[in-house]
Amino acid sequence: MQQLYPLFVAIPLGVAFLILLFPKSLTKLVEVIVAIAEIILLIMVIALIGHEPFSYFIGKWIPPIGITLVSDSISTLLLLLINIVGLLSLLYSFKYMEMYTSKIRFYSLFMLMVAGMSGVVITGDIFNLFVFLEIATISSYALVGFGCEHEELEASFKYMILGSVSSTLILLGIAILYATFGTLNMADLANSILANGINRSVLFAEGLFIMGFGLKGAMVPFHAWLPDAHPSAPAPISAMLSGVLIKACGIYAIIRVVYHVIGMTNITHIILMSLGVLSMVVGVLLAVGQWDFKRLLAYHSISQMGYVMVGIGLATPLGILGALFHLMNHAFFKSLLFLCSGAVEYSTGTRNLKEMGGLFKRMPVTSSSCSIASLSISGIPPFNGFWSKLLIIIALVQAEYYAIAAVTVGVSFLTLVSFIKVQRYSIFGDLPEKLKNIKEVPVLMGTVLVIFAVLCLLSGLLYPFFGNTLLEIARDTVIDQQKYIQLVLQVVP
Amino acid sequence: MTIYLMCFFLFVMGLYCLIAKKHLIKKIIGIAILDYAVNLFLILIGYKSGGIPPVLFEGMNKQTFSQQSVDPLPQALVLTSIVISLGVLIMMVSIALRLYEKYKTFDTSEISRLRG
Amino acid sequence: MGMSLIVKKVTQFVIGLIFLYGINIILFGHLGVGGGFAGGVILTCGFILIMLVFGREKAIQKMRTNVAHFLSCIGALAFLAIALLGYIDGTFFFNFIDHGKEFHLHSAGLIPFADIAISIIIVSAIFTIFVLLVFFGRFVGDAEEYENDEEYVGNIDRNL
Amino acid sequence: MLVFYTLLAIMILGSIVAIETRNLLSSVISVGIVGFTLSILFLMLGAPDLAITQVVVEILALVILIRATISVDNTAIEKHRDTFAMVSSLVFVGLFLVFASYAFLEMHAFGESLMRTSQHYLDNGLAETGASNIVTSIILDYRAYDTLGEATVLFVSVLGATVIMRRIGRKRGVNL
Repeated sequence: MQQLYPLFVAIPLGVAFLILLFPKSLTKLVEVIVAIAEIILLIMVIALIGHEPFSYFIGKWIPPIGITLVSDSISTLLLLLINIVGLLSLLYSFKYMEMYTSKIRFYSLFMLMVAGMSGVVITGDIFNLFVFLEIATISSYALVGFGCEHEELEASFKYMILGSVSSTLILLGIAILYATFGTLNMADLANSILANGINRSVLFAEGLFIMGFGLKGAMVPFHAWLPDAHPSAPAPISAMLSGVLIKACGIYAIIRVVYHVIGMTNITHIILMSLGVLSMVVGVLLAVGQWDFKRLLAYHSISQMGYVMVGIGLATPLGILGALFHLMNHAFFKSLLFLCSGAVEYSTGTRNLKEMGGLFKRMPVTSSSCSIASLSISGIPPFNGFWSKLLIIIALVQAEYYAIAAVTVGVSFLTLVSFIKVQRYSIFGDLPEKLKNIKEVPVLMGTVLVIFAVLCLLSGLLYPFFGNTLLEIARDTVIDQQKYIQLVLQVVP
Repeated sequence: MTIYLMCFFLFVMGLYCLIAKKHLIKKIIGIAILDYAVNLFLILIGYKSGGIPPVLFEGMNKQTFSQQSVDPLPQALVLTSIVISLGVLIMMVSIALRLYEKYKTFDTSEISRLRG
Repeated sequence: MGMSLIVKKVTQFVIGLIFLYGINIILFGHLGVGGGFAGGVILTCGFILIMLVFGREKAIQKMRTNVAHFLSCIGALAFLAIALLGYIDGTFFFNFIDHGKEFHLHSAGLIPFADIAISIIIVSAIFTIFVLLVFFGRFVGDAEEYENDEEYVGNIDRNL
Repeated sequence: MLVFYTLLAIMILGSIVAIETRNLLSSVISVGIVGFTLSILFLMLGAPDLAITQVVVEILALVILIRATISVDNTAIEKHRDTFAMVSSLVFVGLFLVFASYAFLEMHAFGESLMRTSQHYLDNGLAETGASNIVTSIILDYRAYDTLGEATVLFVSVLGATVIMRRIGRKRGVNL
């Protein structure tokens, strides 16, 4: 397994390059190839769970001379999410993407996005992280504008401008760290920072990183692109963007930089907590008034990322555990919600909640899975969202942040209100005259929805079975900076 | 120190252009200026007074070369970064042309179907 | 199509030199100044010069866009293959070919091959994008004609 | 040393013109001035590889940008100033500059590179990789994985541009 670690990037890249050589008539074959590649990747990740952490030296160059790949439990967790959501979105898009042209290029861009995200997650070198971040985000710019309609191009351009600014800020941060310590390896940087203490250049670089990755992860002062970009993309891409891209490129990168490279300090703690609370509150307040189904979901993404950020910023073991658990749950239920909105759009041709109603009679599979996801996101037991929110709230109370805990409960209540609205207007009520003839979505799409719904239910209930091997180890990895340095440099710091 | 600040001034001018200008091409120009500034900054931090390029030629004394040469690593990074900015420029120009075809304008205040 | 006779004659003379210079920079990138990327862009600029001077038909005759598309995929796959070849002797991206003599063309194992692969990607990809930009918007009037056509790039060749 | 300051001043002037002029074509050409001055500066700073690359990339970028501007019938930008955006961006930019100068006080002085890991490349690059151009030895051997990413970025952006520029995005006849 250890030897095959770079294949997490090489397989999707190879598939993406290869399938462009096929003519349009072989689209079915391309679909089979892409699905097989994703299944292989998923099997590889599952083989990696519970594996001892290791580092991989590309080209046999020891760090800090060459580029190092690092496998520890948090990168495994992210890889698992990327590949589960990726595989299911891919299966869903076989049927859904029928309404667009150039399907082969779509699959190629999709695989390139997966490759970019995997590259971000597995790397141990900060400049390499930037390069793969660019692959993931540039392919997502193209995928957001895939339909080539007015709104989609506009959203794509907006996303692109803000995305490029954030990339430049990140690159500037990398330059400043390089100027101060003369190395690019993250563990080596961490070692130097531990030795020299945090000085003003490091603080400035950290500010740049938080701004840059915050832009990628749509934290509130920097969130302007997300409500446009995520709804404009095709539904499987919305699921990928909201489900994993903002986590892999935003939250994960912040965790790595803040915990492993620079080290958690009081100022960072305050900044991350306030970013989290702001995102939580502003996101949900903007979401309540929305009538566009996908836009409402996009605002909820901001709000739910706020929960994760609060947990990360809290920096207590329980808070981090809750944050990682919520990150995983959000990947499942938000992807499911976006896929449901895509299914509704596929059948009814509208995203406006006011034009829907009574869909349960015509589309039972979609409606029931949508209900399950709504219950999860609003934190109703026994679905997964409840447990992770509970963990975060308990952690807040333990750390004596009573006000923030109250805000968190309030935000959860508002989420519930806005999803009751969704249920009330889309699933229940009377079927409008226009939608009398709609049909349930095709079997493959329905299966994907059901799988996601089962995942939402099980990841809450079966926590005792996987919590130890997947999440609690990840929490220990996040906290233990020394272990990370030792893992990569293989010296006792 | 002064030269870093001048380089940084270039950077903030790019930021200013991005925030204050409402024209798509001007925004693309802003991104281009940002990229120039960051690339220049990376090369500036790797410069050594009286340094020579990090290219060995036959017959050169390897000892003096490794003492005199400027830092090669930022140059490698900048090479990557130049290519990335070319890629971003290509994408941006293509989206801007497509937007012009759809809206018949480059002005972002008129390109605003998305609200909220 | 194209420019005046003088410009054409001069370009005929110069274009060979430009291509030679580009190829030189690609092949000797590991010995002197240059490399796959710079050389690739120089070659592309040669194609652009042909396009400006002789008209776009001539440039497209030299390199059709679907060939370019094909080549860019091949180049990318070749570079990935070079990376994977490292597994023959251990790890990803291991430069396993013996290094030969210093300051000679055969001195750096896989590096010249990687340079060539990169230059193939660059030439074909940038040529594709350039043709696309030149022809973009030229078929606006008769868009309905292409209702069943999916690939816009495919149209360009057929319409010349 | 003075030459660096002069060239940088030319770059700053060029970008001021590029940002503030009302004619699109002159704006694009001023960006060209900035880019070409940057390549001269690269040459002076001991980076000939970058100078070559910057020149050719600048040519390509200019051609592409001019292609974008000549599609507009009227290249002059109408006058409408958004005072709020201008003031807020100036405040933001000023704050940024203050923080940056605060951070730069602790950085090493110009001309004294740190060379912590790079010294290894300079000392052993030729022996270990066989490439006498150390920059090439870094981008294609020590950090070749980055270059794979870089080539992929270009590939992605060209693929993305072909996708964005295709004539018809959605099929007709299918609902939606």
